[in-house]
Formats: sequence, C-alpha cells, structure tokens
Amino acid sequence: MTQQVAKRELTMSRAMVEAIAHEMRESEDVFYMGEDVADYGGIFDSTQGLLDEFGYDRVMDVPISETAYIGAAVGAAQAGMRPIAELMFVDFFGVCMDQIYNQMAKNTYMSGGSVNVPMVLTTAVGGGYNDAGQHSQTLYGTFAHLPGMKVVVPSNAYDAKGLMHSAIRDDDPVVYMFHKRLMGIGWMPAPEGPKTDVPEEDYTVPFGEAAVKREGDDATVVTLGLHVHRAMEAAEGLADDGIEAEVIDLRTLVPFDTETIVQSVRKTGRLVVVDEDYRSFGLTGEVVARVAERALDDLEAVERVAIPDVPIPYARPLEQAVNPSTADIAEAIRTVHE
Amino acid sequence: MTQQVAKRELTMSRAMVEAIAHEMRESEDVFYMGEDVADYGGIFDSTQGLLDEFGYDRVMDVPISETAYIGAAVGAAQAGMRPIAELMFVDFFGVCMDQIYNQMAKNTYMSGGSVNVPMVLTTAVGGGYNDAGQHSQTLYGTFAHLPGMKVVVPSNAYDAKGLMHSAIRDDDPVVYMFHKRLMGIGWMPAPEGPKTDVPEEDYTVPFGEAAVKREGDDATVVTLGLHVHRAMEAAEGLADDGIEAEVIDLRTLVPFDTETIVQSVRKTGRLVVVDEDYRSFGLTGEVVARVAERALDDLEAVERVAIPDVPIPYARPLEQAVNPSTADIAEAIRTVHE
Amino acid sequence: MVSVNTRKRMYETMVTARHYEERLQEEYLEGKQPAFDISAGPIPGELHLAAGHEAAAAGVCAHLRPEDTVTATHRPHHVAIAKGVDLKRMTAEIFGRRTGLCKGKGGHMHLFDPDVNFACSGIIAEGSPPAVGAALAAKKRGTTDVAVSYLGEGAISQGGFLESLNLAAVQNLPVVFVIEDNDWAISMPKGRVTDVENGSQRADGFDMPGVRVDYDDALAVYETAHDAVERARAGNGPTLIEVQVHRRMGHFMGDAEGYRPKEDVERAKRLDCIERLADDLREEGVTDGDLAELTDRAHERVEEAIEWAKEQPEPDPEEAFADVFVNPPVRGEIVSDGGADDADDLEATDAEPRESDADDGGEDR
Amino acid sequence: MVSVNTRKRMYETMVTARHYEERLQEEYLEGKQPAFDISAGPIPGELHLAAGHEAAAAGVCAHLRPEDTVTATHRPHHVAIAKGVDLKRMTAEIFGRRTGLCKGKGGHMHLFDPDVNFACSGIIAEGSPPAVGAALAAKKRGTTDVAVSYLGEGAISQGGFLESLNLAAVQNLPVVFVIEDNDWAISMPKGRVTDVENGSQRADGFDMPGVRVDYDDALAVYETAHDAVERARAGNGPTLIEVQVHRRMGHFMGDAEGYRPKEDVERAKRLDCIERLADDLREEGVTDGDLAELTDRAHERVEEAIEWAKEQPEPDPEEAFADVFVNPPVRGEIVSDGGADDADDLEATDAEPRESDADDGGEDR
Ligand SMILES: Cc1ncc(C[n+]2csc(CCOP(=O)(O)OP(=O)(O)O)c2C)c(N)n1
Ligand SMILES: Cc1ncc(C[n+]2csc(CCOP(=O)(O)OP(=O)(O)O)c2C)c(N)n1
Ligand SMILES: [Mg+2]
Ligand SMILES: [Mg+2]
Repeated sequence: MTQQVAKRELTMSRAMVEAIAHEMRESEDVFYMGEDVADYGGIFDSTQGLLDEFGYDRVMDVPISETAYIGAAVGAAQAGMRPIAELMFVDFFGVCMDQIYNQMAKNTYMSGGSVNVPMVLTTAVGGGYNDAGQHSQTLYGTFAHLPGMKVVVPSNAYDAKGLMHSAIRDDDPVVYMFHKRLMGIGWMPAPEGPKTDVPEEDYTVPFGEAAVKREGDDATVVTLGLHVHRAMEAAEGLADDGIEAEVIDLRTLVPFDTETIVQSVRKTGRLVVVDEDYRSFGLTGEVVARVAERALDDLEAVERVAIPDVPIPYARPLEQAVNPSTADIAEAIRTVHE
Repeated sequence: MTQQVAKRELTMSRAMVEAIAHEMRESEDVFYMGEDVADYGGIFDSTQGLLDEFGYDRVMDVPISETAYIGAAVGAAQAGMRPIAELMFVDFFGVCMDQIYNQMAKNTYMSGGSVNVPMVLTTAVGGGYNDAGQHSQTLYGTFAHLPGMKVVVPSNAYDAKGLMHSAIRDDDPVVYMFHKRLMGIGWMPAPEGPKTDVPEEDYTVPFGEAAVKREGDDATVVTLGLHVHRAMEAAEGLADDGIEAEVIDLRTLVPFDTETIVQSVRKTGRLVVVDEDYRSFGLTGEVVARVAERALDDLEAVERVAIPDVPIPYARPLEQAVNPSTADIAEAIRTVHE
Repeated sequence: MVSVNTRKRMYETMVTARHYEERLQEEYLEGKQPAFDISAGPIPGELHLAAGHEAAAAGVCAHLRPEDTVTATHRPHHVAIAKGVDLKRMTAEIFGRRTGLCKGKGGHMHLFDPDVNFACSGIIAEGSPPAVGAALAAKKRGTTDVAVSYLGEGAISQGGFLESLNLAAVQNLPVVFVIEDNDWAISMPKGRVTDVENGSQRADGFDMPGVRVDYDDALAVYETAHDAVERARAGNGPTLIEVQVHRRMGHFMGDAEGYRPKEDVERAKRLDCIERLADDLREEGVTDGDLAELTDRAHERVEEAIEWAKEQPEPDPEEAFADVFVNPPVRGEIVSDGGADDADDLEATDAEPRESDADDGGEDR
Repeated sequence: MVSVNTRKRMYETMVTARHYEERLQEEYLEGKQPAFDISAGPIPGELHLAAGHEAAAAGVCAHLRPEDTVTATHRPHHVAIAKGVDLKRMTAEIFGRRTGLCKGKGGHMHLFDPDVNFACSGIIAEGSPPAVGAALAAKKRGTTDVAVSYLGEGAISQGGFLESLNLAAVQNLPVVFVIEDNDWAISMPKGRVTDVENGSQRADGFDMPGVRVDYDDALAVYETAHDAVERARAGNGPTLIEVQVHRRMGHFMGDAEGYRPKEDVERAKRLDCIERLADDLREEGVTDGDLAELTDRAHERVEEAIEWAKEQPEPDPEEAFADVFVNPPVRGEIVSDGGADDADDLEATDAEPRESDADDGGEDR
C-alpha cells in the first residue's frame, strides 16, 4: 500500500489526441482530414503527434476546400470508414454548411436509416483572445438547431477524451466542438480547470448526460465549454457571501439532458444560463424554454448571460464587454437570487 | 358618396413584386439577381413581370453559384447600389452562408459603421407540399440567431409589400423570407388569408412591430408566416368553445418586438409559440425565454409547437406529422388553457 | 468495339428509363387535374424527369459494378435504373410508401440504395464531394472500386463541384465526373451562365483530363466512359466527361417552359438517343422483333414496379420520428413529438395518425 | 517601359510595407515576453505579416485609383499601404483604438477604408465575390473603375474563388484576380493541395486569360498588371494573375515553422523583391543616396503612424453595442447588453467600463 497510483494530468488537447490515436490503432477505418493537421499537428494541437505514428495517409492535409473534404468525409463514412474531419475554426462553417447539414446530418434520416454516416466533425470554437468577428464564435446554437448531428462540447480533459471515444465509436455523425482556450496550447494560456487527471485506458463519456460540477440550493447555472470554468469561479466567489449556486456543464447539446437541469431548478427555483454564443435564438432560450415547459411552477427567476447579439469585436475592452465574464455570471446569480 | 373606392386584392407575390418594381423605377441602384429570375420570373413568382419592364441588366439571371452572386451583391451594395439577391430556397443557404453571415451581416459592424450593406436577400421558405428535407425548411432561427441582418417574414400581401419597401430602403442588409405556400402561385394553392387589399401607392411596414391579428384573453399565440393563418383558424375554431386566443404575427424577427408579446402574456398568462422551423435552439425557445425574462410571474403555462427536430420527411403522412397543423395549434391552446 | 450484347443491354436500360419517366409523368399528373396542384395526387412534390438523358446513364453505368458508387442529381431516375437500383423499392419511395428505399422519407430527389451504392440529392453539385469520399475510401482500402458523380451543366459553376475536381486530382482518386449537358438549367441557357461551351473544359484548371461527347450517342458515351473508368480503376486518377443530352420535358413537371423556344423543344425531341441506338442496333442486324422484345420486357418491369409500389402501405405518421439517428440517444432527450408536448406524451399528441388521403394535397389546398 | 519615377514610387511603397511589418512585429511581440501569449500585449490576436510579398502589392496597385476597389486577404497590410489606405488610422485599428479605421472592431484582418475602397477579411477567398460585385457596380454605372481581388495560392481551391472567376467571366466584368503564391498555406506546400504548378491555370476552365509572374520582380508585376487593368477598364473582362512571392516569416506571428525546411526560409529571405528593385533602380542611375532618402521617408511615415496610433484612446466598452446596424431599430428591441439584463438596464450591468489594461491578456491568462 505504499505504492501510489500515479495520476496523469493532461491538457485537453493531449486527452483528445489520445482518444483519436487509440481509435486509429484499433481500426484502419479511422483517419483524420483537415488543413494543417499533418506536419503542423493542428493549429490548436488537435492532431499533435499523430503524423509521426500514422503517416500522411491517415493524417491527411487537404486543400483549403471545406466543402470538398468534409463532403468527402461523408462519402467515406457512408462507404463504411470512420473519418474525422476538422473545420479549423467553427466560424468557417459558412463555406461548407451544405455538406454538413444537408448531407452529413440528413442522409441517415432521408435514407430511412439505410445509410449512416459514422464521422466526427471536429472544430475549434471560442474567443477571448482578440481574434475578432470571423475567428471567435462558438455557434453552439447554429449546430444544435439543425437536426441529425450529435453535438458535444467538452470542458475538460477527462470529458474531452471520453467524448472523443464516444464520438468516434458512434454510428451517427458527431460535431465535436473544442474550445481553443481550454486546449492548453502553449501560446494561448488556459485556465487551470480543463487540465485534469485522465486514465490511460480508453473510456467513454456517454452523450446526453450533463455533469453537475458543483451542488448548491440557491440557483442553477447551466453552461458549457469555457464558461463552465467561469461559472465555477463565480460560484466559488459567491459562496463566501452564502450564496450556493449549482453549476451544470451540459457537455452535450444533442442529445440534450433536460432532466438534470429540471431537477436542479426544481430545487433552486432560479436559473441562469451562460453561453458564449449569441444570445438570441440559441442555447440560452432553449434552456429557459425547456425548464419553463417542465417546471414553470418552480421557476422563480431567470437570467441569460451571452454574447449580446453583436459580432465579436476585436479590441480588448470591446471583446471583454461582450464575452460573459466571471463577474457577469456572479452578477446574474445575485440577480436571480434576490 | 355613391362612388366606392375600388379595393385591390393582390396575392402576396404580386404585392411583393409591386414594391420591387416601384423601387426599381425610383432608383437605378436597385436591381435583382438570382437564378431563374429573368425569363422565368422566379420559381415562386418573386420577380414575375419584372424582366419585361426592366430588362436583363436589372433583372439578372446568374450562374448557379450562390457564394459568388450573393457575395457580389454585398460588393455592389458596399459600392452604393441597392441589390436584391435571391436565394431560391432557403435550404440552399449551406452553399453560401459565409458571404451572408460573415460579409453581408458583419461588414457594417466590423468596419465600425464606415461601410454599410444596403441589400435585400430574398428567399423562399416552408414546406407542406412534400418536397422533402432539402426543400421544405424555414430556418427562421438559423438566420435570426446570427447578428447583423434584419430578418422579416410577411404573412400576407399587405405586409409583403410594406416590408419589401422597408427592406429596399433600409441601409442595412435585410433577409426577406417569403413562404411559398403564401405566394399565391398557380401550382401551389394557398390559403385565402394572405391575399389582402393592397394600396397602389407605396407604403412601408416598419421593422420591429408585431401585429396582433386577433385579440383574446385566454391565451397568446405567437407565430409567423404560414402559421399565422393556421393559428387564426385554430383560434376561430376554439372561439366556439368559448376560448379566446390572441394571435400575434411577429412579422420581423430582427428586430424583435418583445413588448407586444409580453403585454399580451401579461393579459392572458398563457403562451403558445408556433413555428415551422425546428423546435430546439430556435424561435420557440427565444420567445418563451423573452417572456420568462419579462413576465415570469404572469406566465402560467407554455407550449411550443414546431418541427420536432427531425429533417422534413417526404411522404404526406410523415410531413403532416411534423408540420404543425391547425389541430396541433388548437390542442396546444387547449392545453395551456386547462 | 462495343459488343451487340452490350448495346442491347444499354438499349434495354434506356427504354426502361424512358418508359419509367413517361409512366411517372402520368401518375404524377393524376390527381393534379383540373388545376395543377403540386401537393396533390399520388406523387406530390417536385418531379424532375430525365427523358432524353438516357445515353449518359446507360453509357457510363454499363461499366460499373455494384461496389462502385454513383451520386446522381435531382434528376436521378435514369441513372438509378442504369446503376441497378431496386426498381420496385425506388418506385415505392417515389410514391411515398413505407417499403420504399427510404421508407417514404426521401422521395424522388433522395433515393439511397446502399446495395448498389447509389445516392442522389437535391442541392446542386452536392453529390460531388461524397463521390470523392467514396473514391478515397476505395483508395485507402486498396480496392479497384470507382465513384461516379453526375451533374447537370448548370452545376459546373458551383463551388462544391469545382473544389471536388481539385481534391480528386490532387489525391489522384478513382472518380469520374459526368456532366449531363441538356443546354438548360431550369430556364437559364448554358451561354447565359458560363463562357465555356464545353463544360469538360473546367478540368483544364486542375490538370485533369476532360472529354466531351458532343451528341447523345450511347456508344460514344460508352467508349469515353470506358477509358475514364479504366483509368480510375487502374489508379490513374479522375476524369471529367461532358455528354450532350436533351431535355425532352420541362425542368420539372408543371414547368410550362415559357422561356424556351419551341424549336428547341422540337429539336430535343427529334434528337432521340433511343432512336439513335435502335438504328445502330438494326444496322448490327438486330431485328425489329428483337427490339420489341427488349422494349416489352422493359415496359413490363416498369409496370410491375409501379403496380407493386401502389399497393404498398403508406408510412404511419409516428414513423416520422424515427431514423434521425441509427444510434438514438438513451438518456438525453431528443424531442420526438410533432409539437405541443414532451416525448413521453407522444401518444397523447401528434403521434395519433392523422387522416391521410393519397389525393389530399395537404392542409392548405 | 516603366518610368524611373514609377519605379521609385513602387520602391517607396515596398519599403514602407516592409518596415511597417518589421515594426508591427516588434510591437506585437512586446508584452508577449517571456512566454508567448497571443492575447497579451499591445496588439493581441493573430497577426499575419507579408514581408516578402511587397512586389505583388506595389506592382498591381500602382495602376489603381481611389475609386478602384481592392479586397485583400488575412495578410493585408502591404496591399493596404499600396492602395493608399490611411496609415495612421489603419495602425490605430491594429492597435485596437477607437480612432482606428473600424473603431477597434475589426482588427488587422478586417480593415475597411471606404475612402480608397479597400477591404480585407479573414476567410479564405471571401473577398472575391465582393470584388466581383464592385466590378458589377462599375459596369452598371458605366464607370471605368476596376476591382482587384487578392488571394493566396492556398485559396485557389476554394469554391468561392472559383465561382467568382466564372461570374466575372460570364458577366465580362472589370476584375483582376491576383494570387500571391508564397508556396505555403500555413504549413501546407502548394504541391500537397493542388496538382497545378501555375495557379493562373485555374483561369483556363473559365475562358479567362491567366498569367503568371514567375519571380517577384515588381517591374514584371507592374507590366502584367498594366495589361490586366487596362483590359478591365476597357470593358474587356477579367484576368487572373499569379505572382511568385516569398514568405519571409511564419504564417502568423508565433508560428515556429517546424514544418518548413530551413533552406526554404533562407531562400525566401535571399530572394528579396526589395533588393531586386533597388538593384534595378541603381542600374537606372538612381543613387544610393536617393534610395536612402526614399527609405527614410518611408520609415518616418511608419514611425509616425505607429506613434500616433499608440497615443489614441481605447474604445469604451459600451461602444461594443453600436454599429451592428447603421439604421438601428427604433421600436423592436435589439438586445444590447453584455449579458444579464434588459436593454434599459444597460448602465446597471455590463456597460460599466471594466478595467482594461493594454497588457492584460484577458480573463484566462
Ligand atoms: C445550390 C442550389 N442552387 C439552386 C438549386 C435549384 N435548382 C435545382 S435544379 C436547378 C437547375 C439545374 O440545372 P442543371 O445542373 O443543368 O441540371 P438539369 O436540371 O438541367 O438536369 C436549380 C437551379 C439547387 N437545387 N441547389
Ligand atoms: C475558409 C477558410 N479555411 C481556412 C482558413 C484558415 N486559414 C487562414 S490563412 C490559411 C492559409 C492561407 O494560405 P494562402 O491562401 O496561401 O495565403 P497565405 O497565408 O500564404 O498568404 C488558412 C488555411 C480560413 N481563414 N478560411
Ligand atoms: Mg441542365
Ligand atoms: Mg500562401
């Protein structure tokens, strides 16, 4: 009993890559396609080290033509392979959404289930580093709104690995949205939270199960991705004032775990939804509506904290004004708690 | 006093075209670009007759390359013209969304207002005629979610004309979504409702003002487009049973008239949101959330009626099962009223 | 030299396709009388028929095996037939029946038959990237399978097609792109939307061979496709082929073609690829009796398929909620009702089958 | 023959651009020491510098007037300078200041200067369609204005670019497409992503003239562009030009270029278009003293701009809520707070200016 089990802390990117490498070893059908995924290892470290082990045929650099190569992933998936295709920034979805939402997402349904599309679309999301309106969005709502794709958003290394295993093994298309600020990239300092212990062996995090990151009776904070960490920070801060917020990390948007949220709100009566996507017609509204449908009588107050329907501006004071901060979240919790 | 003012009933397409023709006469800067908009007159009659009056230079057929020509409209608009570009079906947005949301919608903001994009993007929406998953969507939520475009959805000829005048005159980009089933196209029978009296002269319907189509104390039904007519039918039917529903036609999604809805719910206490778009992460959630933010105490019951997060199926019984019907709306009103 | 047997097989395919289109047209228009209502009748929705395009289907697909992939366009029937798609289940799909290829979910623009690796879709050029992907899978797996992506000449200006040419070329993939040039994209003549007269010229910008077949001669198509398919199977990369075909009907049923010169319609009807092949067969010594036999067999097959399809049951309304995923979520909720309520209230609300009548054009007629 | 005066002007433009990039690099890296943090320092975010690309900017833009439109890429500074964009306000924008071209909203990838019809954007090939649109407007208005769309060689496989070629060709528009071939798209060498060695070959598929300038000789670029611009102004349609340039730095600041052979970096530095033009000018009898004068003036201008920019105020946080529309809605509500509350509570919540420190890398440092 003197021997200690060595814990392994990994960054989110290492954890994600570990799952990919594992699945690539298990099956020749798994391969990765994207821009700058070979030698570069992914602009946000999403394929770091894979080229060395698997070579150019399985870690494929492709021309800057997202429609062609994401659509090619659809075709390869329908042919029985299990491609992973990377859209470098989610902000670029506009050049290739047709293949994503009309083919990848709909072919299973439109074929009556005779065809399926076992692929993963990975994509980097999020701002907070002054990259302006075309490189800082999360677009969670845009993807979750359109039927036929599962949508997952890890907030830490443990979930990143487990969700990636689940995603690659899933027989349906999965959009895997990783937040740049969580990856642990050398040139983009991350909060400490996303770096967690990660088992060496493979494991899955199931889709459709939100995680209660912190329990509390005074308010329910529902969020995802980077803002899980800001919400936790806000909650910890408020605990000093005797306000105990429950923090829920959605983890997956499709499928959506309504139950965990509703149960929490039945307890707390107060709901704060925090999102790094645009406020209107998206995630925050959906969460509020689901709670209103199921637990209206229990709901006493509601607040939404999100990007206020403006493109994401460049300059630091401007971006900070629109991207929900820990202070914004704390204030919203206080407001519903009043 | 014996003389009667002759009333002019127009179909929605005639009303829309009348506004376009008027604006084209007023200014050489206005022109129309799209596929099959010249000789054909628009697949859904959106440009019927314009070629004869204005010729090929101002009613331009373009190659099937939505990115190129919608982006060209952006460029022409930034150069001071006032183009109208048509995306034949909104379902095709996936091939050209980048130009729409990253250029048309964002350039004003990203330029700090030094550039503006006075263009109109017209597009046909809606199903109900068994055209299946790639030709039957409305995607209201998809467009309204992304900042920088005004989004309007007429439900009748009067509004169609007034909103089109407003759209063309607006110095910002406007997405004008016309429902095929409302246009009064020969081969696609429409309900009678959208055909209304339309003044010959030009007039505007302002953005951001919802229309209360029917007053009632028992429930608030918020909807738009085709479903305004279904909601009205449902409400009339329920009146026989003594249930009086207030029906609100949103007319514009961006800007959004929260006030009219909240006032109504303060009165009725019950909210039904009816949408032909996908249910989750879209319009229905947004409406519920806005009401919950402003009038939670008054809100006693809420129902959402929308496409249940499945692609739109082809066969008649299947499509009917997912597209909210008059009966579905009536049932939802009954449910909140109980 | 194309053997007489192969010619006869192509002829039968083409006659099958032509008769199929004619019969679908009849069925489609039934129930749309007296006033044309797109949502009424036994086949509602859009219907794009390919009469006059048959040579492009038969001449290319004659070289294909079931393992080869074909992605077709919004005008897919002739290609589906040539590729060997199950005609009965395809027809049932077009009639919106539960036993259709897609259980009634896809309809005529979205036919999927994985047994012969056929798919089609309704967005211009959307099939090109998946065809490239199928070819990529073949290359990765070391098979000799090829993929064929069909397009209309109107599609050659669409980004997804052009990007696919490049990806196929740089990855040296076994793909054949086949443009069916019927001179029109709905109402837009080719010359209005591109400067090139020869669509296969698009290949020049990607260092890919491009070939045009200037007349819809099934034999010429066959020979051109032969080289392209062999080239692909041998690992020598993609080819772009353009075939001149003719649109004998409107763009879709109900299209009055007001924009189209009458002579052009007449010309399209005069230049009949089936007649041309029949003449050729006669020259090869095939008798009119032989041709009639092929024709009869083709017609019989079509009639059988249509008859079978019409006997098939319509889907139940609640089937609309299945098949979004093949691996549906367990705990996480997917909304699966038609509107008002929670998933567990399914029976109570929309899933109760509504009246559905094959002649009912829907709510707003 | 290019006049000595023109050569000198191009030289000054190129030296200005080069010095500008070097100075921005310094400023950018300041505050990112010791550990590189992209969100820290006086210029946060991505920064794509164009040292080694100057010939492509100067040689083309020398032919342009303020009325002509230019759309540049994510690597825009040299082109902006050559087009005559207000250097002070551009610099202020890059430093995120309120008096910047875009009030601090756009940053270095989104510079807009309507006075000289310049714009750039961060999505590959996104500028091509708007350039075509500007040309369309010129044609409709009967002016002789032209539009120039800049692209990297990595962009020649992107659908939006290829579609633009076709639209420009079929509408016969006054557009010049200029590809800056620096051999790399981030870490991907040209040969890995397309089979054509000469990017201007893409034009062949659209019946458009395509010309390549094989070395970054400003004079050769000038002469090639001269023909293309004149052709466009005369109403004779578009041209595609590819210019060989060299990437002297990483793709963006912070890119260690681990993927790039050292010899390639050295080669890029050795083949300096500015040195080449200087040699040429010397041959024309321009003295080193003359060149130094031009260089000094250029440096001075750059220093002035940077100094001015750094003195400019940062925007107030609440400015983030303006400019979504130039014609903001009156009655209909646009959410305009940073999060928690209703628009009328603006002052109470997010609009209160937060601490903002030029050296603060944001929340998560
Ligand atoms: C991206 C996209 N744009 C427009 C359409 C509408 N549309 C359907 S068919 C068609 C014309 C196609 O012409 P062509 O490619 O020549 O094929 P054909 O119909 O002549 O067989 C158009 C514009 C579409 N389906 N997808
Ligand atoms: C549609 C799209 N895909 C990918 C990117 C990411 N990206 C930015 S620059 C770049 C490389 C561009 O290479 P090239 O066009 O050669 O220009 P260069 O950077 O060499 O000047 C890539 C892939 C993007 N901005 N937009
Ligand atoms: Mg055609
Ligand atoms: Mg490059």
